Parts: sequence; structure tokens; C-alpha cells
Amino acid sequence: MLRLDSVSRHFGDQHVLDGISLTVPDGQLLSVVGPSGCGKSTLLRTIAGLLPAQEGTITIDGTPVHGVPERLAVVFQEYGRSLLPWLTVRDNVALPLRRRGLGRAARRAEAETMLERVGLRGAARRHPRELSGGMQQRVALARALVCRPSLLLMDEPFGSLDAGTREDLEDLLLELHRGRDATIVFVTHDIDESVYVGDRVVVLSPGPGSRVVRDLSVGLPGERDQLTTRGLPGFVELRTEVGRALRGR
Amino acid sequence: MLRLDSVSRHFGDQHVLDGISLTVPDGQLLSVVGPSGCGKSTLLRTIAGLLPAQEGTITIDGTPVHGVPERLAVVFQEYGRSLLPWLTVRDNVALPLRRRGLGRAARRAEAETMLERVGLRGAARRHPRELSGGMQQRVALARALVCRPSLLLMDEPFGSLDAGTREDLEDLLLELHRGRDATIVFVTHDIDESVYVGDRVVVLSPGPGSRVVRDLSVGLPGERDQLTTRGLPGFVELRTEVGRALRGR
Amino acid sequence: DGGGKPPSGDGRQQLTVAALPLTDSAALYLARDRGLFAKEGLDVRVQPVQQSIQALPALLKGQVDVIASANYVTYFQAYEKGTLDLRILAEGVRIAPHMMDVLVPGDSPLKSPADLAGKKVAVAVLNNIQSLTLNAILDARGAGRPVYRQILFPQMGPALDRGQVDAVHAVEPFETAIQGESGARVLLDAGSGPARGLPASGYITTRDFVDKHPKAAAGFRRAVEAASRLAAGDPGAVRTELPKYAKVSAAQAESIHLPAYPATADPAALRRLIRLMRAQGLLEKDVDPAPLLAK
Amino acid sequence: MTRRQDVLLGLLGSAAAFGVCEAVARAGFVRRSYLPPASQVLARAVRLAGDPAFLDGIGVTLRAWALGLGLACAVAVPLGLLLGAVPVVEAAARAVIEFLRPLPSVALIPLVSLLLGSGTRTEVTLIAYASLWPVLFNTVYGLGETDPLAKDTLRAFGSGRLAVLLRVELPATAPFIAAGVRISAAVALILAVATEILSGFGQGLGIFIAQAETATDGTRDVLAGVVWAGALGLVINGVLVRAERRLFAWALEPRETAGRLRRGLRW
Amino acid sequence: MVRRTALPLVLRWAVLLVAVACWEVAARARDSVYFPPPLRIARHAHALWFSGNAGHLFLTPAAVDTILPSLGRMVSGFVLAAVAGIVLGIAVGRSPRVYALCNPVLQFARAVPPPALVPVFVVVFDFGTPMQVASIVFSAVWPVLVNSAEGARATDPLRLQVVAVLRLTAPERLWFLILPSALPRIFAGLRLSLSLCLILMVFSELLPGSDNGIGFTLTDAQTRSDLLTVWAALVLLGALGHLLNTGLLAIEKRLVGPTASAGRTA
Ligand SMILES: Nc1ncnc2c1ncn2[C@@H]1O[C@H](COP(=O)(O)OP(=O)(O)OP(=O)(O)O)[C@@H](O)[C@H]1O
Ligand SMILES: Nc1ncnc2c1ncn2[C@@H]1O[C@H](COP(=O)(O)OP(=O)(O)OP(=O)(O)O)[C@@H](O)[C@H]1O
Ligand SMILES: [Mg+2]
Ligand SMILES: [Mg+2]
Repeated sequence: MLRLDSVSRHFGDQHVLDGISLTVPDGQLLSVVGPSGCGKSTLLRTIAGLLPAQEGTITIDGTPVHGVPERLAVVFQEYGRSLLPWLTVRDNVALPLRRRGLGRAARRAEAETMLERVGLRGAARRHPRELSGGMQQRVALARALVCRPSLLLMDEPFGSLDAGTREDLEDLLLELHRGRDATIVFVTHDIDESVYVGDRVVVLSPGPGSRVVRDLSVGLPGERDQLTTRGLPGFVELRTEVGRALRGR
Repeated sequence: MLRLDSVSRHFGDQHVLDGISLTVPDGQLLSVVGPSGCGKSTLLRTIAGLLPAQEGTITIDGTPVHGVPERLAVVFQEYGRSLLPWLTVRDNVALPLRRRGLGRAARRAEAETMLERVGLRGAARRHPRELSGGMQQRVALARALVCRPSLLLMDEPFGSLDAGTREDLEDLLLELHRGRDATIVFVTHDIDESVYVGDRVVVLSPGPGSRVVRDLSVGLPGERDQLTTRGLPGFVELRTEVGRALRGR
Repeated sequence: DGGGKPPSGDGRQQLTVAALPLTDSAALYLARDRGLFAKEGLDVRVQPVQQSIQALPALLKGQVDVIASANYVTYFQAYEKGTLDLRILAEGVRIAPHMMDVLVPGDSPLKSPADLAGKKVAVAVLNNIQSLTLNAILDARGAGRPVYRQILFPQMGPALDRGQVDAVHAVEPFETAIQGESGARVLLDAGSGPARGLPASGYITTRDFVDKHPKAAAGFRRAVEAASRLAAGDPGAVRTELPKYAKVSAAQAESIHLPAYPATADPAALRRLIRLMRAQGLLEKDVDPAPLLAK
Repeated sequence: MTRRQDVLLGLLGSAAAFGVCEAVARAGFVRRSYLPPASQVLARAVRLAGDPAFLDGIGVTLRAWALGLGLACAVAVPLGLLLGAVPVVEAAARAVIEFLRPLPSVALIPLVSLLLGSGTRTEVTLIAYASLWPVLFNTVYGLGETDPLAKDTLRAFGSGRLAVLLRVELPATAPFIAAGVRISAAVALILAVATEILSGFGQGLGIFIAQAETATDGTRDVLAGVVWAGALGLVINGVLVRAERRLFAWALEPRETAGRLRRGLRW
Repeated sequence: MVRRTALPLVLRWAVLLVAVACWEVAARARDSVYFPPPLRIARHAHALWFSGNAGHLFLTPAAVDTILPSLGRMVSGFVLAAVAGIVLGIAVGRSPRVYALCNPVLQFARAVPPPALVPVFVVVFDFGTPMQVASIVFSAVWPVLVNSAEGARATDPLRLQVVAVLRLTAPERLWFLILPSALPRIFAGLRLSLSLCLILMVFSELLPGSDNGIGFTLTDAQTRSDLLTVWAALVLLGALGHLLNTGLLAIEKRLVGPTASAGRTA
């Protein structure tokens, strides 16, 4: 269980997060939406232990976290820069598998399998800079998924993808999520997406001093499907509600 | 008038663009959609004269272009990297105004006006790395808009923005476009957006060897409005058609 | 390395000697080539150096056993400062006429040594034997002293040519070369007057070496002194030996002025040098050379 | 730019430099023996290639160069990583380093010789000392320039400080370290020859030059030695550049993307 | 590099003090003329250079004659080397033609040991300051040049495309993109150059015709076996180097500022 207790954060005299409290049960997929610049990425970095929380505490399963928690994976918003340019795509994806203690061949095999699942079968031996933006984003995604994290933080992971690829990957995420029981915090700016993938949607207020303004439980069936789920009345209702919260109404 | 005549491009032995022919009349806003990695960014770079077309020719108003054409502006997909980190946000935006021969104060004033229009009033004196992803993207947008280009190339310019900001900026783009008569090539992976902002939508086939598979004229009224336009039957029809072309059906 | 100690294959004691490839070391090479060292049971290896001071670390480390043609001024200073517990095995050379000269360009306005006062004169090393002797000569004549500039011998010719200095204080064989190339003329014989007969260089080693290898030290001295006698008696022998080890052509060797090769070490001569050094501030304390001479 | 054009331009530049030297010497501002024309120097340098004793000397110098440079790299890279990665160590070592660094190797020759004796050990020590700094400082600067997001990425995947250092900072810094090694290689070569010249003791290219300097008309030989030193530098740099190109291809602009904007070339 | 808080500052000096104290103890224990204890060196340096009257900032006439000329030559050599190195380095890093033209000659020149050039210097330059400054520049220019070229070469290709699209003129391109992105590396080169300048200053005062300066004092003391003065000169050089370097760091801090590594990609 991930727990945030009135977490605040400022840069200089600019307040960004203002007392965020959240409890995310194990295995929940929490969508976070909020206006541009409100502090979503800052929130993820704080949870990841990359930025210290200046006030408040973050606990995982009851123990306060200092530094980077175990078995964490992150997809950064700046996916391009987060790939290491001197490694091939395959080696970038295989990188986090080191801590699982796998041999080199096993790591590579696993990386290639995951690359195939994100639709990058042919790109395994190329270098990140030879890929398109969307392909790079999928590499970053594959890298996060391959290490089977128990806490997965994703910052607009599908932002650079076309609708088709995006839907495929949303379904891939849901499938993997169902199979294991990782806790996922999923930042997106797409309202439909937040509802479609999330078990729960949290809406942040615009900065400075962002707070949680809405916390919605998504009561849709666990088995989701791009066509039917998006057509459900519950879905439309939820997305309207999220949209309204986002616009401050 | 921008004219592409069977433009082809490959990287090494990988074919990316395969004989793209397009004629974009002056003042048209052309939306380009296509699957991730199909070659949209490559197409824009080729038009911008940053990549040589290996086959075919590109002409503007009848004269073939070699190198970067006059009065061009580009919003790159990698907006973050495209900002110069050692300049403040304001100076980044004011940079293209130099070629208009404005004084320093005038350049700064104009830059600040544009920053205000993209909703970044308070961020003028900060440095790019102090901004969120979406804010950086808006800075890149402001930099492209501020120099009143006659040819504007935009590569997923709203990809990192929340729905609200995105809609505001779509409308800003349309408003500016109406006022002047720039030719705009607008790459997006959002089907609704391609129809909403475009006078015409071009769909590219998946690579390798991407071609134009669909070329739709958007017959919607020039005055557009987020709520009413998106509700029009013509709109829904068009987006379904684009979506179908994209899925190769 | 660490020569001197282990006898070589044929039972002779091996010695490494650092030497300058100049006229100063002629006796060393003569002694080697004429078998004088072999007669004393010594196997001498010569290690060329460019300046005698450069061999000091090697001497202290035991990489060389003896430094031939060691500049007395430099090594007395080292002794005084405590850097080296000096022992003199044999004398090297003493200053002879025209072994060093003060040269000026052919068309120089300087006509007599008295004109040198306040003028720029090039010497190879400042505050050393050259300025010491020139000052002594000028003082003796009651003439004013010049100011010295440091220029290595090979560059003295171009410097004089380009008017960067008014005169150069050169030694053989550079002296002859400069005269030949640029038509410089001799203003003053720097080996004359009080400079004449002054000891210039010697064969030196450490006290440690003399204590440990008294026999080798004595043998070395006998061989060098024999060679010096030979050189003094037959300058032709030196002139034929020179082109073999120095960068001097046979023609040059025929015409250059040689120094004097003293057959025995003389404390009185060394004392004269030390007095001069004291007078010109090159030594702060008195040094008694007698105990420094190896028996 | 094709390879051939590159080579042609290089030859053109070299020919121009050669021509200037030749013309200056022949113009008669100075006596021929004081500044011999480039052609004579070059001819002498070529003839030296057939002199086994001279080639032995080159071998000695190169050995000292390689040992010194290798020692410097072996010390400087780990030390640079330590200094760049652990601020406390950097803070502590800073004053000592800043004090040691400007100590001129030229002036240290006598002191080091007193400690280590004349010869290879002294030479190697001085070479290592002088060529330590470029590698060390380029390493530290390179670490400072590493993209913080790349570091965060590895940290987020649970890598410790050491793993981040080895897997992100070291590779990201590697091209910069290589530039430092290239600077050091030249410094080491200069030091190898200069130490020999100034210590005047032993064997090597520097001793050849020093001996030529004591001859009455040695300038031509001195300059022939200089030609050899320069040529060695040219070859060493060429080899290092080629190696870097191979190792750090990822850091180069992809040839095709950059198109006519491609300007990047390496030293 | 290091955050400037009080702790590192204290630490830095503490470590230096401890190092000096160890040296003192070791030197006293061994009692060798070659390695005198630092206290004696300091006293000697004080007597030589810093025992003047207050009106001359406590500098003795010997210090004025020794330190100032050296410093002047060094600083002018450094400035010349820096300017030449940056200009040439950027040109060579960004223009394949200039690079191809100059590369062999520059690589050749870079490997030439200055002591071997004395015969040429004598013929080409005037004695004294011109020759000395020339020899300093000739050696100190290379690290700046190589690092500037490297920095210019490593300019982010995307950003090059950006300024191409913005149609900045060549000087603007240089000023707004290439220089700032190469700046950290240029400074790395400058710092190396600075220490080379000190080394070369010592060497240049060995050149024909030199008659003053720290290097001259040092070599003169060496030939006279006056090791105490040798050590004092070395310490003085170290202190000077430290001071100059601190100044350069301050300039760098101002110019490069906190944006040094922000958002750079390899
Ligand atoms: N520098 C390069 N070297 C080699 N291949 C490249 C290079 N740049 C792009 N490619 C390849 O060209 C293809 C098209 O890339 P491009 O960036 O144009 O795609 P895109 O349509 O913009 O995709 P996205 O929507 O994901 O940004 C991709 O398969 C990519 O791998
Ligand atoms: N390093 C920093 N220094 C100063 N201010 C910062 C820094 N990083 C972020 N900020 C500020 O914090 C605020 C929140 O940034 P953050 O990146 O978390 O926003 P976000 O919600 O992720 O926005 P977006 O959707 O646009 O990515 C912004 O106003 C930004 O300017
Ligand atoms: Mg963000
Ligand atoms: Mg793209």
C-alpha cells in the first residue's frame, strides 16, 4: 500500500504541491489528471524518491520511504532523454533486468519479447536516436514493463503515440496489470484514457499549490475493451465528471 | 503554394517515405496523421530543408527549395530539447524576432505577449528546465508563432498538454491562422484534433515505405468552436473516416 | 647500473663516468682509448651528458660513479649548500689563453675591453665560471663590468648576429665556429690575466665512493693524471681524439684552442678559484679544498 | 566532404606550411645554418629513419610515453570519477590538487631525479604527473555535464550510486575523457622529449636533440628531431581519433539526419 | 563542481593543513637538504619576497622584480592562448574544410616540444618578453583548442536544426548556440591551459636572454644548489596557480551558471 500524507513541495518560493494525501491500495491503477504545470511530474518524482518531499511523508506498506523504493519502475515524460544513447534499444530495455540477476542472453531475450509486445520487433538493435518519437516512447515503456515492478509510475506514457498504437498499448498495460498485481500511478492528460485504464481517477487543481480536487472510483468491469467499454453509459458519465473537475466546475 | 513531387527518403536500407506527392495551397492548414514511426517527422524535416529529399522535389511557389526556406517556423516533436537551456523562456521566444530587425525591448515585449497567449505569463524569466513538459511545449509553440511564418510546420505540438489547455491552444492556432494566411502542416496523432483544426487531412500508411493513403477535405465551417463543431454530424463522419483510413480499413 | 662495485667478467672493476663531450674531457677519453684505465684494473663506461649539473642526481643515486669535466663553480656551491659530499679525484682542465673569448660583431663599436661596461654580454650560465673570470679580468684592468644574459652556446651566434646582445662569451669549439660564420672578432681573451691557469673543471665523486672504493679511486686518479700528462705533452693526441667523441670536425679540431691539462691536483690553484668566488658572492663560506682532494 | 577531399585539403595545408618555412629560410633574413630551409630538415629527418641508433632512441622515448600515459590514465580516470561523484572527497582533495597541479614538471626534474635517479623511472613519473591533469579534469567536467534525467532513470530502476556511475556517468563522460586522453597524449609526448632534453641523460629522441644542440651547427639536426616529434604526434593523434570514432559512434551526429547541417568533426 | 557551503571550505583547508603538517613532521624526521620542512621554506620565502614594507604591500624589491614580470608574461600568454584557442577551436570544430586544412599542421605543431624550438625562437623572436610570451602561447593554446573543437562538435544536432530553421546568421548561431553549449568544455580547457601557462612560464624563463622572473629564480637557484630557494619558488608557483585558478572558477561560475548541464543530451 502506497500512502502519501500531506506531501508538499516547492521550488524556491513557488509552491507546487500543497498537502497531497492519497492512499493507493496494492494492485490499484490510479490515474492522475491535472492541468499542464500543476505538478503531476513533480508528484511522481517525489513518490519515486528522486525529489525529497519537503513536507509530509510517503510510506509503502507502512514503512516511510527514503530514497528510491525497491522494485520501482518509472516511465518519464521526457522519454527521449531517459534512454541511454550509447546502448542499443535492446540493451536499454535489458538494463533494469540486471538487478534480477539474469544472464546476458536471458536479459536480451526477455527484452526482445517485451519489445515485440510494444510493436518494436525490428528495432531491437538500433540506437535510440534512429527511432521516431513514438518508438522511443515505446522503448521507455518496454523498459519499465520488463522488470515487473511492484510500483510503476508512468508520466504520460502514451503521449506521442497515434490512436491505434495507443489503444493497443493501453490494453497491453491492462493485461499485464491484471496478470500481476503492481500498484500503478498513471499520469495522463487524456480524460478518456484516465477513465479507461484507471481503477480510480484523481484530479489535481491547477498550480500554484496543487491539491486533490476530485477522487473518483471507476466502477467499470475489470475486463475492458476499447469499443464496448468506451460506449458504456458509466464511462461517459465518468469522463464528463473528470472533465468538469478539470475545468474547475 | 507548397508542392511535393514524389518525395522519397530512406535511412540506410530502411525505406521511410515512398513517393509522397502533395500540393498545399497558400493559407491551407493541412493535418497529417499516421501510425507511430511511419515518417511524419521525417516528412516535416524534409519540407523544412533539414533533411535532403533523396528523390523527388519540393517547390514553394514554383521554385524548388534547397536548404531552409524563408519565413519558416517549426515546432519540433522533441520540444524540450529544441529550447536553448541557457536562455530564459522569454529570450528563447524572442530569438526568431532578430531576423525581423526589432530592437531588444520590442522583441521582449512581443515575446511576452505571445507567452501570455499560450498561458505562460508568469514564466517569462524562468529557464526551460524549471518548466513542466507541457509548459516547455507551449514555449516552443510560442517561439514558432511569434515570428509570423508564412510556412509553419508543427510536429505534435499539443502532445503534452491537458485537454483544456489543448483546446485553448487549438483555438489560438485557428484564430492566428484566420488572421494571417500562413500555410500550416500540422502533424498529430489525435484524430479529432486533425479534423478540428485542419482544412484538409492527409493519412499516411504505416512504414516502411509510407505513402498517402487518404486525402480528405474538411468541409466544416471556417468559424469553429470546440463544443458545436465537434458535435456536427460532418465532424463525426470525418473522424470516423480518418480513423478507418488509419487502421487500414 | 650501480657500477663501481661488481667486477666485470674479466675481473676488472666497472666504473660509469658521466662526461661532457667537450675538450674538458679529453684526458678521460685518452685514458680509456690508450688502455690507461685497463692498466689500473678499471673498466670505464662513459655516459655522455649535456651539462655537468645534470649528472648530479645520477651521482647521488649511484647510477654514475664519477663525473668528468665537472664545473668547479657549480660543484663547490653544491658542496657548500650540503647537497653533495664532494671529493675531487683529479683535476680536469685549467683555463688557457683563448680557450674562451669575448666576441663582438665585426662592425661593432666596441673597441676595447673597457667599452664592455654596462653592455650586454651573453654567457651560457649566469653567475658561473664565465662571468666570474670576466669580472676578474675587467676588475684587474679597472674597467666596468657588463650585464650578463643567459644564452646557450649554440644560440650565441644567431643572437650576436641579430644584435640581441653586444658581445658573447664563448668557449671552444663554438668560439671558432662563431668567428668563422659571422665574422665576429675577438675583443678580449677571456683566458688571460687573472683567469689564466684557474682550474675550470675536475673529476669528482662522492665521499661515500672514495671511502668504499679507495683502490678504484686511486687507480682512476693515476690513469687520468697520466692521460693529462700525455695531453699536455702532445696536443696532437687531443686533436685526434676530439672528433671521436665530440661534435667537432677534424678540421675544427686542428685549429681550436685547447685548455691546459694539469698533471696533478693543486690545492693552491683551487684556493685561488675559491677566493674569487667568495669575492664575487658565489660562495658564502670559505671552503678548504685540501681535504676534498682524494688521496 | 569525402575522404579524398579531406586528405587533399590536409596535404594542401601541410604544403602551405612547408612552403612558408622554406621561403622564410631562403629569404636570407638569417644565416642558413641558423635556420636551415624546411627541405634540408626534411631530408635529414628522412635519412634518420635509416639510422638504427636513432630508431632505438625513438623506441625508448615511445616506451616512456606509453608507460607514462598509461599510468596517468590508470590513476586519473578512477580518481576523476571519485572526485566527480563524491562531493566530500572533491571538497577535501580540491585544495591539495589545485596546489599540486600548477607545479611545473620542468622544475620538478631535478627534485624527482634526486628521488628516483636519472632515467626511465624519472621520465615516466614526470610524464604521468603532467598528463594526469587533462584526463582528470575532463573526467570531472564530463561528469558534471551528464544529463541528470539519465541518472534519474537509473536511480529509479533501483541502481545504486556505483551502478549509476558505471552505467550512465562513465559512458556519458567517455567521449570527454577520450578528448582528455588525446590532449594528454600530446602532453606526454612533449614531456617525454622535453624531459630528455632537459635532463640530458640517457637515450631517446630528446637526447638526440640535446646532443645536436651542443654541436656548433646542430640546428638542422635539432629540427629534424622536431620533425620526428611532430610526426609521432600526428600519427598518435590519428590513431586515437580513429579509435574514438569507432567507440563513440553513438555520440556522433547520424550522418544522414544531419544532412547539410553536418559540421561535426573531431579532433 | 562542489556546492559552496561552509563545510567543504573548512574541509578543504583542513585537509591541506594536515597534508602540510605531515610533510613538516616527515621532513624534520629525515632532515635532508633536498626536502626541507615547509616551515623553513615558508620563512625563506617570507624573507625573500614578503618582508618588504607596508607601502609596497609587504613585497620586497626582489619580489617586485621576480613575481610581477612573471605574472605579466603568464597572464598575457594565457589571454592570447585562450582567445586563439577558442576562435580556432570553434572554427575547426564546426567547419569540416577548416578542419581538413589545418588538422595535419596543427597536430604536428601540437607534438613539438618547446625546448627543441629554442634555436627557432632565437632566430624568429626578440629576446625577453616576446620570445617568452610566444613560447607560452605556443604550448598553452592546445587544450583550449581541442576542448573548444570538441565542445563545438558536440552541439546537439536538434538544436542546430532549430537555429537553422530560425535562420539565425552565422554569428548569432555562434553566440546563441555553439558557444554556450561548448562553454563547459571550453572552461575545462582553459583550466588546463592555465596550469600549462605556469609550467611554460618557468620554461620560458630558461630561454636565452631571460634575466628575471620566478622561473629564472628557480633555475638559477638550481644551478647554485640553493634548494631552499627552489622549494620556495615551487611553493610560490603552487600558491599563484591556486589563486589564478580560483579566479578562473569564479568567472566560469558567472558565465556558465546553473544552466550548465540542464537538458543536455549526449
Ligand atoms: N536518423 C535516423 N536514422 C535512422 N533511421 C531513422 C532516423 N530518423 C528516423 N528514422 C526512422 O524513420 C522512420 C520514421 O521516423 P519518423 O520520426 O519520421 O516517424 P514519425 O512518423 O514521426 O513517428 P512518431 O509519430 O512516432 O513520431 C522510423 O522508422 C525511424 O526509425
Ligand atoms: N527544477 C525546477 N525548478 C523550478 N521549478 C520547477 C522545476 N521543476 C518543475 N518546476 C515547476 O513546478 C511546476 C510543476 O511542474 P510539473 O513538471 O510537475 O508539472 P506537470 O503537472 O507535470 O505539467 P505537464 O503536464 O505540463 O507536464 C511547474 O510550474 C514548473 O514550472
Ligand atoms: Mg509533467
Ligand atoms: Mg515524429
